[in-house]
Amino acid sequence: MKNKTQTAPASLAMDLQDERLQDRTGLKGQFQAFLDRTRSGDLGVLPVIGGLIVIWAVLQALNPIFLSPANLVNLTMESSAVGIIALGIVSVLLVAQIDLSVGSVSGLAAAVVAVTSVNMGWPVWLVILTTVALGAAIGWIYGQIFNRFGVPSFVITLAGLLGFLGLQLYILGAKGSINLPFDSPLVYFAQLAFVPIWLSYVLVAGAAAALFATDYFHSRARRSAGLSAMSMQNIALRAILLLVVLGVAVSYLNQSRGVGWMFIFFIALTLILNYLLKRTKWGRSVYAVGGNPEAARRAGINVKVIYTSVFITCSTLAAVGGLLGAARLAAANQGSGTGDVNLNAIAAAVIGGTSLFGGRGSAFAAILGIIVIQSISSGLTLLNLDSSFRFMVTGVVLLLAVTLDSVSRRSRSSHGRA
Amino acid sequence: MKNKTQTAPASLAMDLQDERLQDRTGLKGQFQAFLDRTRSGDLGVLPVIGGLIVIWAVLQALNPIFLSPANLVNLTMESSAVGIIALGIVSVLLVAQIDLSVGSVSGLAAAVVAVTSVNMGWPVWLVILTTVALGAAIGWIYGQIFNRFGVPSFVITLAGLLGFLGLQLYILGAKGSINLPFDSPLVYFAQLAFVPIWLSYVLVAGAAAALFATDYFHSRARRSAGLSAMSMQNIALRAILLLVVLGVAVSYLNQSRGVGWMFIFFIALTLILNYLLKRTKWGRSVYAVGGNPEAARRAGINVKVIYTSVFITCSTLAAVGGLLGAARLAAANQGSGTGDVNLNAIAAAVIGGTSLFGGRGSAFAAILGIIVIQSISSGLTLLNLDSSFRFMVTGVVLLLAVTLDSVSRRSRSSHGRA
Amino acid sequence: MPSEPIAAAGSPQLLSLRGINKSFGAVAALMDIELDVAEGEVVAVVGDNGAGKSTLVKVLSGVHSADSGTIAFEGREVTISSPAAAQHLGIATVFQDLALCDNLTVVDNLFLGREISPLRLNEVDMEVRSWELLRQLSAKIPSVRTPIAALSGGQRQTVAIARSLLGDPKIVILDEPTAALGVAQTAEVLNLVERLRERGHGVIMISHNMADVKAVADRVVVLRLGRNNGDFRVRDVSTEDIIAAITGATDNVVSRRSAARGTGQGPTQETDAS
Amino acid sequence: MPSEPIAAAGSPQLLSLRGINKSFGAVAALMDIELDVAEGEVVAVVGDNGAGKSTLVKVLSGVHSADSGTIAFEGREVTISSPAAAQHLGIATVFQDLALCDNLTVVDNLFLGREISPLRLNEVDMEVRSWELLRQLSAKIPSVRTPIAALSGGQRQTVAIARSLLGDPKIVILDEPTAALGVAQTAEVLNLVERLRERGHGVIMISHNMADVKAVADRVVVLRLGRNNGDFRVRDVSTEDIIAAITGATDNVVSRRSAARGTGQGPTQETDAS
Amino acid sequence: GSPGTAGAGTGDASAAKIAFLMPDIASTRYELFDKPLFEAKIKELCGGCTVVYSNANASAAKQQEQANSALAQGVKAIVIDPVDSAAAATIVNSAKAQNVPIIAYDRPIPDAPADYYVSFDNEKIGSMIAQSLVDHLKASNVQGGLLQVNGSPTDAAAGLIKKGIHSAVDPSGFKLLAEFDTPGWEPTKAQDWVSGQITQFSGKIAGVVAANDGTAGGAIAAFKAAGTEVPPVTGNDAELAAAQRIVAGDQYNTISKPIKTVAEAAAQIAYSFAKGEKPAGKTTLFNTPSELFVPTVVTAENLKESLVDTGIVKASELCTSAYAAACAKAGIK
Ligand SMILES: Nc1ncnc2c1ncn2[C@@H]1O[C@H](COP(=O)(O)OP(=O)(O)OP(=O)(O)O)[C@@H](O)[C@H]1O
Ligand SMILES: Nc1ncnc2c1ncn2[C@@H]1O[C@H](COP(=O)(O)OP(=O)(O)OP(=O)(O)O)[C@@H](O)[C@H]1O
Ligand SMILES: [Mg+2]
Ligand SMILES: [Mg+2]
Repeated sequence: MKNKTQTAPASLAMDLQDERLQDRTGLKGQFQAFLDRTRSGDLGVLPVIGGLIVIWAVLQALNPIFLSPANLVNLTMESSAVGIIALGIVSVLLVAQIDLSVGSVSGLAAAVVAVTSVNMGWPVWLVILTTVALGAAIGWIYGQIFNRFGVPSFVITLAGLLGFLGLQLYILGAKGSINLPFDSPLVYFAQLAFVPIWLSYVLVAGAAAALFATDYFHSRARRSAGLSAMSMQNIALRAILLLVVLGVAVSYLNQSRGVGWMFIFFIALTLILNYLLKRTKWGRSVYAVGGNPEAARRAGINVKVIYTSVFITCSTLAAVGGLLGAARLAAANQGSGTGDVNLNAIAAAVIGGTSLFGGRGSAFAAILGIIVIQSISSGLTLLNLDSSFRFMVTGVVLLLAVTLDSVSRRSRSSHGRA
Repeated sequence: MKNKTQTAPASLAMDLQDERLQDRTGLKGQFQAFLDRTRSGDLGVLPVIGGLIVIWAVLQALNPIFLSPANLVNLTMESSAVGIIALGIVSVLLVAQIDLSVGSVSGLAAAVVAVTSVNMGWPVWLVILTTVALGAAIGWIYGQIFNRFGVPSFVITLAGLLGFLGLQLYILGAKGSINLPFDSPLVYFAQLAFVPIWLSYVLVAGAAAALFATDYFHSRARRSAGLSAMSMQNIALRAILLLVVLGVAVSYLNQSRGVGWMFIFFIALTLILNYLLKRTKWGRSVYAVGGNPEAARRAGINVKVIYTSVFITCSTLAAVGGLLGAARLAAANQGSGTGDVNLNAIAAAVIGGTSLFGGRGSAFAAILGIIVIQSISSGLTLLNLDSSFRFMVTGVVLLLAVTLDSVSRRSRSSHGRA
Repeated sequence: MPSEPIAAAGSPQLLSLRGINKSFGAVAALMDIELDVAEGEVVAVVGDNGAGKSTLVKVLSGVHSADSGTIAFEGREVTISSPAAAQHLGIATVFQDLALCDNLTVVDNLFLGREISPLRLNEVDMEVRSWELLRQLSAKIPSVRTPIAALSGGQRQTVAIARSLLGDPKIVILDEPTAALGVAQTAEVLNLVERLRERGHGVIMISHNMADVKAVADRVVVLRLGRNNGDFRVRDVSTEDIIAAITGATDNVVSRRSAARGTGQGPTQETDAS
Repeated sequence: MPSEPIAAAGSPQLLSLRGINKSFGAVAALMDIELDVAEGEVVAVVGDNGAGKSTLVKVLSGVHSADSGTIAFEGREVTISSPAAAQHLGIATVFQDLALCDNLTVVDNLFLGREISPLRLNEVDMEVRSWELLRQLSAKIPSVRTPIAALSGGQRQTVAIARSLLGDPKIVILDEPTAALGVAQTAEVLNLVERLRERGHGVIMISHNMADVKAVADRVVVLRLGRNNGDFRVRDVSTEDIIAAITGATDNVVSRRSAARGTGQGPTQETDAS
Repeated sequence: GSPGTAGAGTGDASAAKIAFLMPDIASTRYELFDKPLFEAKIKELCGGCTVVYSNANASAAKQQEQANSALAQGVKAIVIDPVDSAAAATIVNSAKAQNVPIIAYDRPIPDAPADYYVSFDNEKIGSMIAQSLVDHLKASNVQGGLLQVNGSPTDAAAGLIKKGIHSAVDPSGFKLLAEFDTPGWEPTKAQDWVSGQITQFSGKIAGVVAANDGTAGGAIAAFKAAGTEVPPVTGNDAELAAAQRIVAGDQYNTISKPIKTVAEAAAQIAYSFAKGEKPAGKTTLFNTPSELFVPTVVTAENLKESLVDTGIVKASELCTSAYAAACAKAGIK
């Protein structure tokens, strides 16, 4: 036993009494805790952010326009549609499934938006409703096939990829390409709607205040239940940090056109999905099903419902992404949703740290991943390279960006937490 | 204990003595064993073959040319290049990894073949050697990055997809497309080299004899070691069955151009990979790593070497596939390896029953899967459909084909064998 | 040794199985199994490895469905089609393979499927309840916010046992609950079983440890190679008889080992096989 | 109770650990551990759940690397960087979580990494050897061609134990080898351990079962909360003393339970906590 | 083995099958115009004939499969728009080996002369749209440079258009600020790229040469989204959506190919071949008897005459509610 007291002092919080726990309170303790997390690879999204900073620095060095406010505004707007699709991908990856059809579904949604709003003259709300309902219906069908017949989701959604691409072509039919008028509210939302400057700062302050309040009440509840809790100092620090970071970002973007409502919408969806995943029973069940479906079933979770709900989430978000994509392009055509939409959405989720094997990842993976991808693409766009070099450089930079994250995560698995 | 003897008769084979084992010998027992396997979903490739037969029947009903010898000859030749790539995919999927870059690597290989043989005039053997070495080198690089940094193979090979596509464009240069001369041995091999009729029957007979010999010696060894073994009757039956099936197929194909050497090459590669996977220590290790990498590591397997070897296998086969693709087209262009090569190769492996989660699948998955895919594609080509319908029908047929397999497999997982 | 179920004295039957069969391919895992559990009764199910004990548990808890046979719960015939259905009936199970989600934390696993306030998880209450439950079982878990993957075998088993006590089950099925537990934790679990009996719950406990079985069980049901092979009142039977029923012979490796050491060494003959 | 390793009488040291430390994040799993094993000696490592026994095993078998400390094997200082390295030294391990590949068959798992004729697997020989090994351990496995996923808990454990006997290890580490085993299989494993000792192998056996420990071990090393907490010669120590060292107090739930039942029920006081 | 099919010139031409192999669906024209027009003409010429249509979705290997499968079906003639002009030599060879006449459509097959070549010329198209833009810019006396949005880097036709565009842009005196090969012809890719160039060259962009109408739409959306004035943008294909943008003044030009004429000419020629005749070419290109047709550049000035009046675009479809005002102004109803 050496010189350590056998029983912990009774005053210690209920969850800190085990005597093998090394002291991690106070400033030094916090630093130690950070080192612990670094060594065990438990840094969350920090390494991805690190990778992003590296990319940004390199690209900025190559072309000083890259970090200009105007280009960053472009970046935010270009990330939103595919980013929303990537959110859906995160949720299917969490249950260790895949959806290869998000591109086609988004393309189909774009076609439906164009046909209903332009050719049939439906009001905007009905168009949006129809699109969302379509996405949900597709996800529901996937869920049924998956649950009833046990066909691998790879195959179901591969069939969906082909089938809905066909449907998209069919719906676009004789037209091939349909313009959305530039004065349509959808197009306005996706192209020209920016948050007024005063409101942008109000939003930033609101976000910081919300973080503070959440932390504060959570910590109070924990303390009164006899558990360890974040110190007041810490809580304030986090809120101030958020305030400063967001404030600087927003004021920088405001030098150009500012923060687009579409980007705000993307962030809002991310936060909602994050809440659903982390703070509700449904989210807990999603992680459980992803980690060990049999254990989840034995815990009484209706695994089939979870699968269906996740497929619905994914297809619905894909449809919303398609809608916004069409609005941003002010057109729907046969190419909508084809090409690398699928691969980019899946890659964004994976680059952000979502595991393809289920049970690990977060909604923030989508936002970080898509920003990595779009940064590379936008940065190289400014360099006027040959296609051949552009592809090669994209590959290399992507790999470098992710390596940092992987190396930190690897120490995690070598510490037994895969 | 009821009316069952407590100890099994000593004459029973060593592996049949457990008294819970129900009798599965004799004709009735064999039928019962088949039922057991059906109920527990352990039918191997039978359901996929069932799905294939259904597709063939439907497509033949729609267009009687589908099952004509000429069209089946086309089918075999068109399956070979992507089928070989799918073989590589099977091996990476077995260790629960993925290679998204097989398309690009095959395209790069095609470009290298064209440039070295046409522009630089290298002899064929050197061209082939270079291509194969290139594929192997790429796989080795993937393996190193994967093992050293733990970057997910999805990301590594996504970077590869982009990077090698760029390299392919670069190598093809401004021209964009290079024709291989029609008198080059490669083009001859891929387009016009068919097995002489007499030799094709010799090969069939040889295959049946080989099956008989393997079965016979295996069974003799088992019996002399005191284990249960296949009956002589059974062995003969299997060999005769193979003889008849192959014989009929070959004689049917011989009504048109016959069996292409390229297809024979594909089958040979499949058999070799099957041997490596099923009958060598390396293959055993591959399945182990796919099933439980940590257990494999603790068993003293050098897991890193296995990963590297599998990536090398996959890239090398992708390069070989690209070489044959170029030879078959008698050209390499910027589009070589792009489009749906990736997706088709992965889908073939999955449709053939390879699990995306590792540890389950066989080399035969590639051949069956690619034939399913090519049948659908070729059958629909004959139907004169609009692209939109073609896509939709392809999706639906694909789904139906796989559902049969999945339903049978599902009962397997509900019997506790995932 | 054909088995005749012994009716529990007085208390109403909670669960009775008749003629349960289950095969996996060519292996018949359960043949014609009968089992009764009364309220406030602790039934130990024992048997050799592969005798079918866990398969029986899985049939009872809705993980597998039986090929044939009937299950009556509280007098009514029921079909248990899924684990959720079993939980609904009031059957809580600790599986031999524990069935925990490695990627979730201890708290998450404890409350999985039974979260407090599903739309806005009450993490604080759940954490407090977790600590209480784990303390009660003498668990040595440094933090309930570590993922299960980082726990030792015994810590995991404690979590699985704690899980089954949430909710208010009528019958608790424990499949080798103490296999990985330390001496103190084992004692706590045995105490717990006794508390469950006192509160009138039925308990089915599977164990290879004859000492544990003799200490807490009221009845012992022996399975052998997938069939019933004896049903004894604990107080009427000796360890040797149970072992003989398990192995199917009175002259077995256990008795031989016992005899060999009896002449040689220690004082712990009766249970050293456990 | 600070620990002083007891030198094994006469036989040369096979393995000795000094000052082994290992932390997982904020949890210190092993602190300053010492351990010695001599040839032909059976050392039991006991301790509460989460005491660090399995972590120690993993350090010894190359699964984890220690943060600090030295390992000497046959007198030479060694670094065990991987499981392959450990096997190479002659250390065979049965892990608590068994570490088998669920998708492979029994034969495949038994010979994993040690296949007979690597370029043309000799399935017949491997199957015959498998049956021999499993018979020897009284395993009740209907077919060695079933995937491990289809086996019962005890059947799996038997396979894992059989695995460790292939090759010719100098030291065998068994992490709770009998936890899931039936009475007959447990007796066979204890016989096996005795045979290993007779052949001069070193054996480290982890167990929560004091009866087993007292039956086969020469020395008992107690871990408590990641530290050495006693090193006893088995014949000099009583079960109560070992339990007191494990739980850290002479008044513990085991002794209380023992006492309570001592006045009440059966004849099996000494080992009922096992 | 023996050839699976009988060659042309034998059998009955009144029930002949004729293969019509198109390259991709990225451009809408093939399924929208070429296929129906070709089919209609064949039906008109020969009621019992059938057209075997396939679209290779931009894959040369796929097109080879489709050609093989058409040959297996016993077609009497093949009309092919090659995905890859060079690689299509294989298809020509196998068709010839089976005595099936093959007609290159739209794009030539230089390495293995087909039996006939009917087309307008992609390179010419590139130079025409670019020249029209350059002339317009010179006339309106704007300063600045040009952006060039090419087609897919993996598409041979895009390469031809790109070459044509350069032939007009390079000597024009306008600086080429940047150019981009749009992967897969994707409009969003074009939009993202142009957005980036707008930040980089703000105020310096006098015009954009886009290789087709889809990428043109993307470029225009980028200017709109940036809130800046849309400079003149070219297009190609005369899609309905492009016509609408031209009417509305968002796009400068597109190019209308006389698809009807070409498709019908191809049908006529294919049917002649199927009957066993050997139609003579108007000229000879790439060693092939050929007939070339001239496309028309469409701008706001001649849109009514060249698209609406010819029936290529229906006024009712063009002038949807959003474009009614603009249509009225242009005198289209
Ligand atoms: N999912 C399955 N698929 C095939 N066979 C199975 C499956 N589950 C169990 N079995 C077989 O059924 C028999 C009984 O297994 P079970 O797990 O019920 O044994 P058990 O009595 O719990 O043994 P143990 O004491 O080792 O836990 C075994 O022979 C086993 O191989
Ligand atoms: N991979 C890991 N990551 C983090 N913590 C771990 C890890 N493995 C073990 N631990 C912690 O180390 C401590 C010791 O664990 P260990 O498995 O060695 O215990 P044990 O003595 O084997 O217990 P048991 O008797 O339950 O098997 C435990 O508190 C456990 O939570
Ligand atoms: Mg069991
Ligand atoms: Mg342990």
